[in-house]
Amino acid sequence: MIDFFSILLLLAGALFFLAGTVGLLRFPDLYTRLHALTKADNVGLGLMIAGLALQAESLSAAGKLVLIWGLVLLAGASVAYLIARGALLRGVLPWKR
Amino acid sequence: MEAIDIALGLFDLLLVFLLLWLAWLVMSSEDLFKAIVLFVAFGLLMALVWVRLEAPDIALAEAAIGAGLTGALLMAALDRLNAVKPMPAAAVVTSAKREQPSLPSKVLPLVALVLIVLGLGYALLSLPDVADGLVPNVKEQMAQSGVKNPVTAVLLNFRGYDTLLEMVVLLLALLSVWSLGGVRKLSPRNTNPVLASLCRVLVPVLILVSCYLLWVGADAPGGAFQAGSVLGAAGVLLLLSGWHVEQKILLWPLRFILVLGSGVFIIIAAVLFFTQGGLLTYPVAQAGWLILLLESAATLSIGATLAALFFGGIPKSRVDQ
Amino acid sequence: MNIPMIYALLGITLFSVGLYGLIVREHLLRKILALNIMGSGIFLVLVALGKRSVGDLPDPVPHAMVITGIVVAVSATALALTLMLKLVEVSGSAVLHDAPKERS
Amino acid sequence: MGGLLSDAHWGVLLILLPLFGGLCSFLWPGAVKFIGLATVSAVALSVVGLGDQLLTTGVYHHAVGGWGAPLGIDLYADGLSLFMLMVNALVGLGVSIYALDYFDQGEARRFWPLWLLLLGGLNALFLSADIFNLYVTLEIVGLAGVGLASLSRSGAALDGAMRYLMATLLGSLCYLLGVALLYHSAGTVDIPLLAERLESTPPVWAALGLICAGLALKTALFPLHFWLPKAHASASAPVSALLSALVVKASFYILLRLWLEIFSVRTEGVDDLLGALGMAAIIWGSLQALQQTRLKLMIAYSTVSQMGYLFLVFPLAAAGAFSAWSAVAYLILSHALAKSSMFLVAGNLMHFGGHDRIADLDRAVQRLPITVGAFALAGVSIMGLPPSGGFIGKWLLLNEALNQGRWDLVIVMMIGGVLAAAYIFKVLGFAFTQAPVTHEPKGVPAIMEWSALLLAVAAIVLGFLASPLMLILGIGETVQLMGAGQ
Amino acid sequence: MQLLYITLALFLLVNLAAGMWRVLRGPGVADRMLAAQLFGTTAVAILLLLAEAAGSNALRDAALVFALLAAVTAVAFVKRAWSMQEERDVD
Repeated sequence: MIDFFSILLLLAGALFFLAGTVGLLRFPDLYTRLHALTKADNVGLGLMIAGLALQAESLSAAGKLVLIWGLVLLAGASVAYLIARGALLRGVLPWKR
Repeated sequence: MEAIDIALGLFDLLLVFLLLWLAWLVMSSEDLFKAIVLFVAFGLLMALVWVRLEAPDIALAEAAIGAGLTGALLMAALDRLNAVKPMPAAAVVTSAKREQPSLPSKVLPLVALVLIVLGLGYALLSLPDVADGLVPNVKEQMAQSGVKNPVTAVLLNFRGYDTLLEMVVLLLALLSVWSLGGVRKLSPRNTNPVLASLCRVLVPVLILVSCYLLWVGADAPGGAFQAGSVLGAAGVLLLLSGWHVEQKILLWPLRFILVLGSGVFIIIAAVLFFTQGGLLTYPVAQAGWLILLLESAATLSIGATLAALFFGGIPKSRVDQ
Repeated sequence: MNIPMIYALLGITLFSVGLYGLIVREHLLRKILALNIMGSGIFLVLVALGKRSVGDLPDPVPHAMVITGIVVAVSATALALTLMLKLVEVSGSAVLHDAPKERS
Repeated sequence: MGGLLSDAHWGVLLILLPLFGGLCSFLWPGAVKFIGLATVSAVALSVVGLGDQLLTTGVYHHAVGGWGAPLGIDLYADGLSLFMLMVNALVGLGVSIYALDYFDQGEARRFWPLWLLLLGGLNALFLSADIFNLYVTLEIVGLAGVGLASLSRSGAALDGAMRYLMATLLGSLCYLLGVALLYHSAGTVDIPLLAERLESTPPVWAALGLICAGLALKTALFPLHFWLPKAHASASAPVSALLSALVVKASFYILLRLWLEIFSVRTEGVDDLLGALGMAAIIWGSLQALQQTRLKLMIAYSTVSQMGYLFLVFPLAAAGAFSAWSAVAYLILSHALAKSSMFLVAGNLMHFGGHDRIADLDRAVQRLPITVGAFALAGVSIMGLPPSGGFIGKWLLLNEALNQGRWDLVIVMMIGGVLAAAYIFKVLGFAFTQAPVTHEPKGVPAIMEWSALLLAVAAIVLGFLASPLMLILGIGETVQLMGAGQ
Repeated sequence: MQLLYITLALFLLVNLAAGMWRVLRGPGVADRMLAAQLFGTTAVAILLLLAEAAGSNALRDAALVFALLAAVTAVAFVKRAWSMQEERDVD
């Protein structure tokens, strides 16, 4: 039962990673790519970590996994903000249809 | 079981291919920034290689340095390069030299490259398939080493003398950088609240992780070099967020921390030499805590040195500017 | 041909590619990157060949050598970068010119 | 008392003392000169102690950490190591005294820590019996060398230092790959064990090629010498002296050591290649030296040519001759003394006239008789005229070449001697004549003049000490040496 | 379970290889950096998967260090390397 949920979460995570990469490759400008990448990948990583945490042998191992996710989230969010702000300040224009 | 081997084999092959491709692109791409980003990616993938080669200790070091510090160093250097290089006169000199290279001068190095790869590859392939190296010797003496992680045992005990000298190398790099004098002014004081809060969270975590790696190094992958690199990263982050310290604090205490690693090593070596009759001969019962002491000092020094190397100039020169 | 040997071969190829870049490219920053790639290649050879032991433990001695090697490589890189910046500051060029300047 | 002296581990002191001194001089910049001079003197005394010990008890062996090879690292010293340590101590003492007055306060604070750590690295290098440990010491020597070469921060110095950094890092990497191949061929990095275990296989050949290439680059063997003239000529005078006298010798020593211990029986052809490059270096370096208009560049090219002589040992020592490599050890010592003296002289002349243009030396002999005298004496040794250390070394080498019927080597050595005489007399000639443009000379501190003279005189005195020095070189009989100590 | 971990790791590596295209293509400096950021997250996931497959706690530490250090590189980029002009090699 646990294995089943694990597999489901891991596969869902992989799907989000795929979506993030497709976004990175296909979206038209920096801001949309930023949007696709940071959100999709962080969710993907979160799902994967949830899947792996279910398998973890101890609570501390699971805790370490969650800590990693938290750090990636924090860094990802801050860096996305910094890049977007930097791009705006440097005059990179958002894409318009 | 078989499917796993195939999947792993594919993973390895893809990794090898990616690394080769990246290395080639780093060398051949026109844009320097692109080369640096590709080099950071190269370091990232190298860490995965170390995992595949069952070298978690190296993977940790590479994760901190190859994928982190080196990238930060290179980017800071590129930034300074753009800042100090507005001279048009120099551009004339370089563009004058930009004639199209002739065909042989393009092809010859490539031919040499292929020949070297073939020669060295042949040499590698004629090595015996099985070789134990020093594994039996290490296993035999592990009980006397005072630690349970064989890599730490080699680093701090069996070949601790090498590590002592490597600490000197590290210090020398910094002395040479300082001897060159300051490179540029510090980045302006940070006003960005997001960056500040990021630092507020990340720096303590980095320091904690560093302590953890130092502590765990005796029994599991980790140790002074990894811990020191992570500590150095904390310093780099502080410097990037425009951290300022009082002049007076920096001068003497910083120097003290910088020499702590090699200094403690030398002092312990000398003391052991006079009491035990041998250079770095630890008494078996005391080996454990002596190694921890050495590693703690080394961690501080490595961290401080890496951060100071990132900073570039002598801290004192800050006031002059 | 086993997996460690493939990584060892990758190591010598990286060494050679780095050597090629070091000789062919002129910009000092590129040369510094080239030296780093060469170093990574050597580290790979050291560690990959240490996996040929029959037991479960890979040879820890090359691991120790490589860990110190990585830290020393980054410090040498930092020194090289600083030297390059100072050179650019003084001479205005990040390329070493072969023509002797002191023919005045 | 004698027992106490010969029991003490001078070898260990030789490594720890300068390293510790280096750290101290970094921590207390106000006392650098005192710490520096005290450390260098202590090192010199320790070399004497080690010499006494080796003469009474034979080769020195120390298993660091008590592990012993192959797991641990061994320290090892025989006659050849002692000789190199003597070079360190003698040149180090001379240059250190000179440096007392040469550098201003700021430069001195940067010079001494780097130089003391360099000295520690060099001592560790000459005492090591472990090829990976040798790599680490090479890194110390290389990085300290770069720091020293860039000490003056002038554009030329930075340019030279950059060239040197690139060359030394590349050389180290080639050497390290060779070490990796040797380790995985024999499962050890201990030189005596390697000598026992290595067979003539493709990986050993590849390692030989890589190590030779890497060390030849560091030693500036023609045609890999491209970095040396700029790096050595543009550094401060004491630094040039250290780089030319000590640093290039360190990598050569490793090559010689590995050759004698590991590679000699397993190789044919490579020795002749190295010999041929050595001959080319002698001719090319001398011709370049002759063409230079600036004194320091001339001296630097002279180093390229003099290093060429050292490489003649490889074809000659293939026959297993003791006299060939002892001749080279002699050459190393005398060249180190003479060349460091020459660079110090160049420093004096630059201090005196503000330039080092050979054509404008302007009767330097009248104002700086001691300095010009030092140059002349050092020149005698470089040319290989009797009675000097250079003469003994070249004479031994020439004899060996004659014995083995290697007329090509004999002729090249003769030509090299004539060319050396030409470039040295050119300088002396200008030192005696009046330059078309006169200038305001500045006084040179006495210490700087006398220390240069001291080194030059030492190079001459070597010519009278052949028999005791040969006795020292015989300790451990390097040819079958390290294994014998086990 | 093992097989799934390895296969997913392989899948993520392919993903990462695809992201290389963005690094090469750019067009802006930030785009390249962004792609490198993706590499960091993906590498963390791959490491964790391999760690689980090998049952190695040390690899989780490595993933942790990765997660931390990727942020440092990115901050270095934002604060330092992101200048207007792009340096070009001379040869």
